[in-house]
Formats: sequence, structure tokens, C-alpha cells
Amino acid sequence: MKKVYLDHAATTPVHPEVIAAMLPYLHDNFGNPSSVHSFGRDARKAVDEARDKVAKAIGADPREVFFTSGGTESDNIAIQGVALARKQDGRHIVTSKIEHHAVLDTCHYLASQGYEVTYLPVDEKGLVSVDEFQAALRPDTILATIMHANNEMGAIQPIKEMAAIAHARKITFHTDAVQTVGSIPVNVKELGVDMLSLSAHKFYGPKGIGVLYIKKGTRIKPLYHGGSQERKYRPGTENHVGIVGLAKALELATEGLNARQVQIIALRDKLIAGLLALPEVELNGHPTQRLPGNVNISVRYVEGESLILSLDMQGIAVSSGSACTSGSLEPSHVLLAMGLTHEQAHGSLRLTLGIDNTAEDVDYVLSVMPGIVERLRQMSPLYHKR
Amino acid sequence: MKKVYLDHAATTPVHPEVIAAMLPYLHDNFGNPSSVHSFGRDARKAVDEARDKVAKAIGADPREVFFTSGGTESDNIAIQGVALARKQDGRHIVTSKIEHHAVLDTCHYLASQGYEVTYLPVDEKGLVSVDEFQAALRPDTILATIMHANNEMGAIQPIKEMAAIAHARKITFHTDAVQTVGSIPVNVKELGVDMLSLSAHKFYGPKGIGVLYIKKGTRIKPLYHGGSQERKYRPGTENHVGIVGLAKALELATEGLNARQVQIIALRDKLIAGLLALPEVELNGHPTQRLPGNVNISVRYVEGESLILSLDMQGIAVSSGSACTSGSLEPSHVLLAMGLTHEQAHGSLRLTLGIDNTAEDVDYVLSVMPGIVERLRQMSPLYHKR
Amino acid sequence: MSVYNEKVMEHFRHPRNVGVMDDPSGVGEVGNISCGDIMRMYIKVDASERITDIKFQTFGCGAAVATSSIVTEMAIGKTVHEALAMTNKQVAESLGGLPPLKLHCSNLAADALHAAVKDYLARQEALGTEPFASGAV
Amino acid sequence: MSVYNEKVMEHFRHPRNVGVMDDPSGVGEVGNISCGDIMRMYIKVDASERITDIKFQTFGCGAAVATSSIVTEMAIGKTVHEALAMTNKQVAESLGGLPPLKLHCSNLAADALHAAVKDYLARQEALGTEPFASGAV
Ligand SMILES: Cc1ncc(COP(=O)(O)O)c(C=O)c1O
Ligand SMILES: Cc1ncc(COP(=O)(O)O)c(C=O)c1O
Repeated sequence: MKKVYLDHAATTPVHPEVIAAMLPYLHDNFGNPSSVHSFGRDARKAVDEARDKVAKAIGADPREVFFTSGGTESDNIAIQGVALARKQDGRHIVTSKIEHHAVLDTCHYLASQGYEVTYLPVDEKGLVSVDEFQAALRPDTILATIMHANNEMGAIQPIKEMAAIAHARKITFHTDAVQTVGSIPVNVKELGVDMLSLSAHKFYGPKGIGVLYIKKGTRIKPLYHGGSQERKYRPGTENHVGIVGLAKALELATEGLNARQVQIIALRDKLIAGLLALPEVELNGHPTQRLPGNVNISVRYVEGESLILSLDMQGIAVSSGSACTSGSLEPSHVLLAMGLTHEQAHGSLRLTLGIDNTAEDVDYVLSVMPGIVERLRQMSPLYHKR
Repeated sequence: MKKVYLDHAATTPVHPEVIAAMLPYLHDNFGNPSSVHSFGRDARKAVDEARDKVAKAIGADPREVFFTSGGTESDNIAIQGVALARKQDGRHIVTSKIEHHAVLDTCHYLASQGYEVTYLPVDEKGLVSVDEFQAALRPDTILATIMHANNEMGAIQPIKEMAAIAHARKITFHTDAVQTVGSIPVNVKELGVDMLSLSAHKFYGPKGIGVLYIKKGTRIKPLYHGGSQERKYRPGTENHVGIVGLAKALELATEGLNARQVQIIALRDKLIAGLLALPEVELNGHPTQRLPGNVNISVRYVEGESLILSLDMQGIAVSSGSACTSGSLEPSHVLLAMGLTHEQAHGSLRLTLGIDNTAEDVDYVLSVMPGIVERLRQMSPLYHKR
Repeated sequence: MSVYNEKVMEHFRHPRNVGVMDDPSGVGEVGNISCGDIMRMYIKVDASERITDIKFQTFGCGAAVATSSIVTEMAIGKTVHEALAMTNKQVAESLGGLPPLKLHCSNLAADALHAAVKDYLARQEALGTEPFASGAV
Repeated sequence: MSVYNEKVMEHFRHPRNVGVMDDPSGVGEVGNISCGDIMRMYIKVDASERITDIKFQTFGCGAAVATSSIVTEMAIGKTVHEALAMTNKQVAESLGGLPPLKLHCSNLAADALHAAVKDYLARQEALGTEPFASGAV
């Protein structure tokens, strides 16, 4: 069966060149980077070189690059770490309603520990308002954390503007850039952020490895304790295979970024146009200020998981913000925050394109979609009620 | 140059069969285990099967196996997690002076947060006394964490006895088994522990992946917040490649364990005998109740890092508990706790054997060692003073 | 989030008795859009109170579709009283089990059937033909 | 913990002027066993106060051995007063740098040299031949 993978926002295959870069470190160059002998020195060299590459790719100093086990850990260290370090300065944190759970649930946790959290709303296109951000800041605000682009509907947030406002008020600014790094240009200096999270498996690198950028001078405390790896901000034997993979993947992603963006945006817009041609299908999120690969639609009268399963039966891998796929009774908090009804949110579908997708893939999806939608609508009590 | 790796306690090369098991998940079977579609289901299946294998290997139920990013994270979740969850029951924690920094520094941190920590001494062979353990327990003791075997000098602790005592008093018992899993039989039921940490890179698996065993019913709180992976005890996209690798490595380690122990102990004892034949060289740690692969000696009048570098010049990779290799002015806290003098501790050398070592390797080390020791002693002001 | 077994997927792929029914003996609807599962069940009941035909419509996930489908197969030929005794648990079991999360949220098909039966019973009562209230045959 | 550069390793592999000296003009020892670094330096000084020979013994890590070695090379031919002006920082620089940790704990070779020079100066004073206190040539 033809297989079309359209879930690159969930994860991506590891690029063959990345695999090739990693392999030597699994068996031959396997040392512990903390060891004094030649095996250790070779491993240390690999980690140092990787750190330099990452720093270069995001515009940071190598000493500002901290390797973690992924996006969730980066977000947790950033948010809990600053909350701990700055609690004498205040207990107020600003975030948005559409953050990933790694940010949102960490904020909920802090709220249960005596911090106060403001969850900013978004407009119907999924954007946080800079004015509302500014208005939410208080004298006791210590941290603001707003994602660079949303994982569900791809809206790219005005981080630069918000970071500048936060800075002027000595508020530490963190952005979760897990969805943008590798997809659009990301430069920590241009964004002006104090901390930034990224995760390799979103840009054709391995799972289980990420980075937290921490600008020099940022006040933050580590959450784990142990060895002196990552200058004690993240102790534990370095996953040097993952680190090498992350750096290689980021290098590849950065090199061809402009050309790839153009190519993927063209596919995206073709896919969006084709899907919106179906009756009662709507686009969720901002039409242009969105991630190159992100398509998010609501299909009226049908439920998202049924759409996923039906497309999966045709070899097409997509995801949805339906409650059924989130393991809770509530559908996507992101889509609800944008003002979608429960029905629209339950009937949402996310298709995210990657570097391996072709125009044929899009044609294939558009060829099977009408039949699937019609079949599920025929099965739906809502369709018949209308 | 001939290369002899004798630092298996620091890390091990990934076994070729483990690499082979991991490879398919890097590019083809790369899905996110949380995705509903076929790519996700295949990845989920891999994670489930790996969890079953791990559970079987350590005598646990699969629902008691939680994947983490390594030994340091397992230790931190175990210790901080129970401290958080049980703080209403008391604030006293019992550990030993010879724990790995992942345990020790976490205990130091908790001590700074209002917990009280008792650090048990060890005898001159490196063993914690069961009686002293029992005597240290108090009505407000909530957690005891004692390592299964020490990473520096290999002494195997009487975990079973201590866990039983802790249990009778409703004290949660954790053991850091990072050095034992894969080296000696480890069964959580036989040990009777509530929690156990292990790390794949110590038994020919990949770095950056570990397990925390948590017995059903243990009261513990997660430290990170986010997705519902690992039943929320460790959120974040699963590193399924690492998980598959860990499970495969553990399976291989478990299968041939008895034969391998015998083989490695024979090499170890040959190495110890050869080294002790040198003048003024002493063995550190228990002569028999020690890890199969562990050799730890003190070489009088010379400093450990110089020994490491000299052996490295001959292609031999070893480590030491010298202050110079720990990045602090203090030499090994483990050796000092055993009553060694600073000179003995500075002059310590750890040689840890693995499945790839041969009798020729041992002969080679024993052939170069006398010259190295003599040369460094000639250089030493202490040797001439004597 | 969860992996369905082959039997569930088979029912999802080929749901039995999908559709609407003209002139049903009873209609039931359960669920609620905010939870993302709505099931409507139509039944045709003969004079001996047996369910002779059944149709369903479902808005919901794979489990919701599959449980709806299998409940229609299970109910056909049963009396309405037998149908009332069927439970969501039995439905899940006859599918060979459901992922834990789905057991809670999408396993409403027996409830939908019960609602249809109760609608039938209410109509009978309204018509004065409620069978146990005999007399006027 | 740290990676030494080639020059450091070269001095570690082939340390210059290792050994003891019979009848030295001055001897200095610095360091302390609890920190793990002890350096002893022997110097021979001629009538014009130049260091004509030097020997060292070191218990310590790679950096300790290499700094000891290079300091002997640097000191030979210098006057004792020039030797006193040498700093640990210069020693580290002449090795092309040391890992940050080693800069703090094992970089004592200039101190050892200073100690040897001071011992020489003290002996001279004791002999009444301290050069600046001229007169009796
Ligand atoms: C925006 C965002 N933040 C954080 C994460 C968590 O990253 P990871 O799965 O690497 O822990 C993800 C993806 O899962 C994400 O899309
Ligand atoms: C006894 C012990 N505990 C914990 C650790 C930490 O494990 P990891 O390096 O996987 O974080 C190690 C090894 O480094 C160890 O030897």
C-alpha cells in the first residue's frame, strides 16, 4: 500500500546522513566524554563540536547551549528552573492558553506551588496579542513563556516584540521553539529571548535529545543533581550519539532551509486549497503567519479520530486535536482557545508536511479525502440533523 | 597501537546486536508512539515489547517499568519524587557516604530544602553495616537509598537485608543498581526494593536511556510535567530507539550472565594478583563481595591522573578516583569514606573489565604497569622522601 | 492514543447496520458533543417484542463506531427486555476488549440501545399497548 | 576530566629535567597532599646569580608534571630575580593553555621555582653573601 506520512509535527524520520553521523559513536567511538583517556577525549571532542554547530545554527555562544533529553525536559528546566531561582523577585508567570502541555502543565504545577499564572488568550487565528501580553505584565512577573509556533495549527507568534517588552522590565523570556527550529529561521539573538527549547526529533534528528539555550547571565537553577555534565544544569552521562545526531540534523536543516521552506509552503497551499474545496471544511489558524508544513482543518459533522483511522486505512498518517486522540474528554485546548465549537474541535485534522513529501502525496490525499468524508458524514447523526 | 579498554564502569560500547535492533527504528519505523496511525502503532508496539522484556529481566510487572533518560534521572525522580510525595510523613532520609553523585547531590539538595539526611559510613572494605542502617532509621524516616554496588570499588551492599528492615517500618527503599544490572543477577522481588535505577550504557546499551522501577503502590510524584507518556511519571516523546536498545541489551546481558560472570571474575582475579605483586600496591574494596569486573588499587607515591595518562599512552583506558579527574580538589569521596589517606586516594586506579576483554589484555596491562609505576615514582618527591 | 485490536478495526472498516430507519419502533440518542461522541440508534420491534431490525448513526472515534456496530449485531433477534439487560461492558468484551481510555469515554453503544428500547416502551405505553399492562388486546 | 593539548602531553611524555640534585643552591617545595599536587624544585645558581641547572620532582596530574617540566626549561639561564618575576599564568600560556580546572589546582610550577629561589636567597643571606649587601666581594 502507498504510504504517505503527513505527521511531521509529531515526529520525523532520522535523516540518513544523521544516521551515518551517529553510527561511529555507537560502537567504536563509544567513550564516556568525562573519561580522561583517549576513548573519553574522542567522545568529548564530538560533544564539543556538536555544541559549536548548534550554537552557530541558532546564533548562540557554545557556552549557552545545554543538551537535554528533549523538548519536554528543556521546557521544564526553563520554567521550573527560573521560577525557583527568581522566587524572591516575584511569583507571577505569563504564558498563553495554546502552549504545549510541557509548558502548560508545568505552569499548572507551579500554580499549585504558590505561583500565579496568567494564561493569555489568542484571537481566532491563533495569535497572542502583543498588547495583551504587555498588559498582563506586573511588577512581580518573573517569567514569560510563549511558544514560537504552535504545534497544532502552526500560528507563528510575535516573539521578538514580546521578548523586547519583557526585557525592558527584567522579566526572563522563554520560548518553546520545538516546532520552529528546522522549519523556519530561528536565531536567539534576533528573537532576543533568554531561553529557547528545541527537540531533535522534530527536524530529522533522533528522539530523546534536545537543547535548552540559556543566555549568559540568566538566573536559573538546575532541577536534577549529580555529575558536572552540562555545567551541572543537566547532570548525567552525555548521550553523545544523540548529541552528534542533533547537531548534524540541525546543520542539515539550516543549510537548505530557504529552498525547503518555499517547496513545503507550495505543497501546503496546494493541500489547503484542495481540502477547502470540500463542502463545509474550514482552515484553522492563520492563513500565512503559519509554519510552512502545517495544515489544520475542521471537517464538519465528523469526528477527528475516525478521520485519522480512515486515512490510515489508505496509508495516510495524520493527526487530530480530537479528544479521542488526547486521552481526555476535552478536545484540543488550542482549538477551543481560538473559539472553535466543540464540534469543530472534535472534527479537526492536522496534516503536517515534511521534506520527503511530494505533489503526488498531496494529490493522493486529495483523491481519497472526499470519499472518506462522505462516508463518515453518512454515518453521522449530526449530518442528518442539519 | 594495541587498545585495551578497561573502563567498563564508565561506559560500554553498544553491542552489535543492540545496534542492529535499534537501526530499523531510526528511519523506517520512526513514528511517535503516541500517534494513532500505523507509524505510531508500530512505534508503540516496540515500546510495549521493550517494557515487557525489561520487566521480565528484572522480575517486575511491565507497569512498574518507567523509561527515563538515564541513571541520573532515575535517581533524581526516585529520591526527589518520594521526598515530595511523602513529606507529610516525615523529612528524614537515609543514604550512604559512598553513593554516586546523582544520589548524593540530590540528597544534599533536599537537605537544603528542609529535609534531614543521614549519610551512613562504610567499613574499610566499603560495606554499609546493616546494623548501622537499622539504627539510623527514625519514626520520621520516609526514604532510604543505598546503592546496590559501588561504581568505584565495586563493593556489593546487603540490599536485601536493608530493604526488609525498611519495609517493616514503611520506609520507601530505593537502590541505585546502575552498576549491577547486567553484571550480576538483579531481581527487584528478590531484593525487595520499592524502586531501582538502571542505565543502559553500563551494559552495552545506548547512552541517554535508563529505567526507574517503581513498585506498584509506591507513593511518588513526578518532577516533570507535560504529555501522558510513561503514565505521566516521565512525560516527553519516548526515545523508542533507545528503549529498544536498552531492552535488547538487557536481554543479551541476562541471557549469558552466569557464564560471563565466571569468565570476568577469572580475569579480574588474575589482574588483581598481578597488580598486587608490584611493591606497595594495595587493593581497595572487598576482595570477594565485589563486582565481577572491578579492580581498584592504590599505588603509593604516584598520582592517579598521571597513571591514567601513562597507561593511555600505551593504549590502555582506565580511570581513577584522583581529585584531578573529578574536577575538585578533593579526591574520591568513596575512598576517603573507606578510611584511605589522601595520598592513597589520590593514587588510586580503577580498572573495570568487560565482555570484550581477554587474558591477553590483562597480560598486556601487567607487562606495562611496572615500568609506568617505576617512572612515575622516580618523578615523585614522595617516593624519594620515604 | 491507543491501539485497537483487529476486531475493532474490522467493525470500524465495515460497520454493520449503519443508517437511518423510516418509521422506527423506537429511537434513542446518547452522548454529547462536548465529549465528542454521539450515537443514535433506531429499532424495529415486532409483536413478540423482538428486535427485527436496527440501524445506527455515530459521531465519534473508532471505538464509538465499532461498539455501535457490534451492538446492532448483538441486539438483532433479541427481545427488548433482553436488550435492556445488555451492558457496555459486554459490548466491549464482545469486541475482544478496548483500550482503557476508550472504556470510559466512547463505550456508550448499549446505552444508546437502551435509549431506543425505552423510547419504544414509552411509545407503547402512550398507545396503551404496553404489553404488560394487558387487557385491551 | 579535561583534554590537554599536544604540547602539554609532549611535556608529560618527555618531562625535562626530572630528578634530584646533589648539593643544590636552593630547594623549594609547594603543594599539599590533600589537594593531590606536590612539586619540589632544585636549582643551581652561579656567581652571577644565573640559574645554571634545575631539577624537579612532582607528584600530581598531567598538568602538574607538564608545568613543572616547562618551568625548568624557561628558568634555565635566567637570573634568580628574573625567575621570581615568572608567573603561573605565563607558564600555562607557554604550554598553549590548560583546561580551566587545571588552571586553578595544578598550576603551581612557578610557585615551586619561587620557593627554590627564596631558599637560595635565604641561604645566601645566612652566608652573609647576599649580593645586594655588597662590600665583601
Ligand atoms: C511545541 C512543542 N513543545 C514541546 C514538545 C515536547 O517535545 P519532546 O516530545 O521532545 O519532549 C513538542 C512535541 O512533542 C512540541 O510540539
Ligand atoms: C552508580 C551510578 N549511579 C548513577 C550513575 C549515573 O548514570 P547516568 O550516567 O546514566 O546518568 C552512574 C554512572 O555514571 C553510576 O555508576
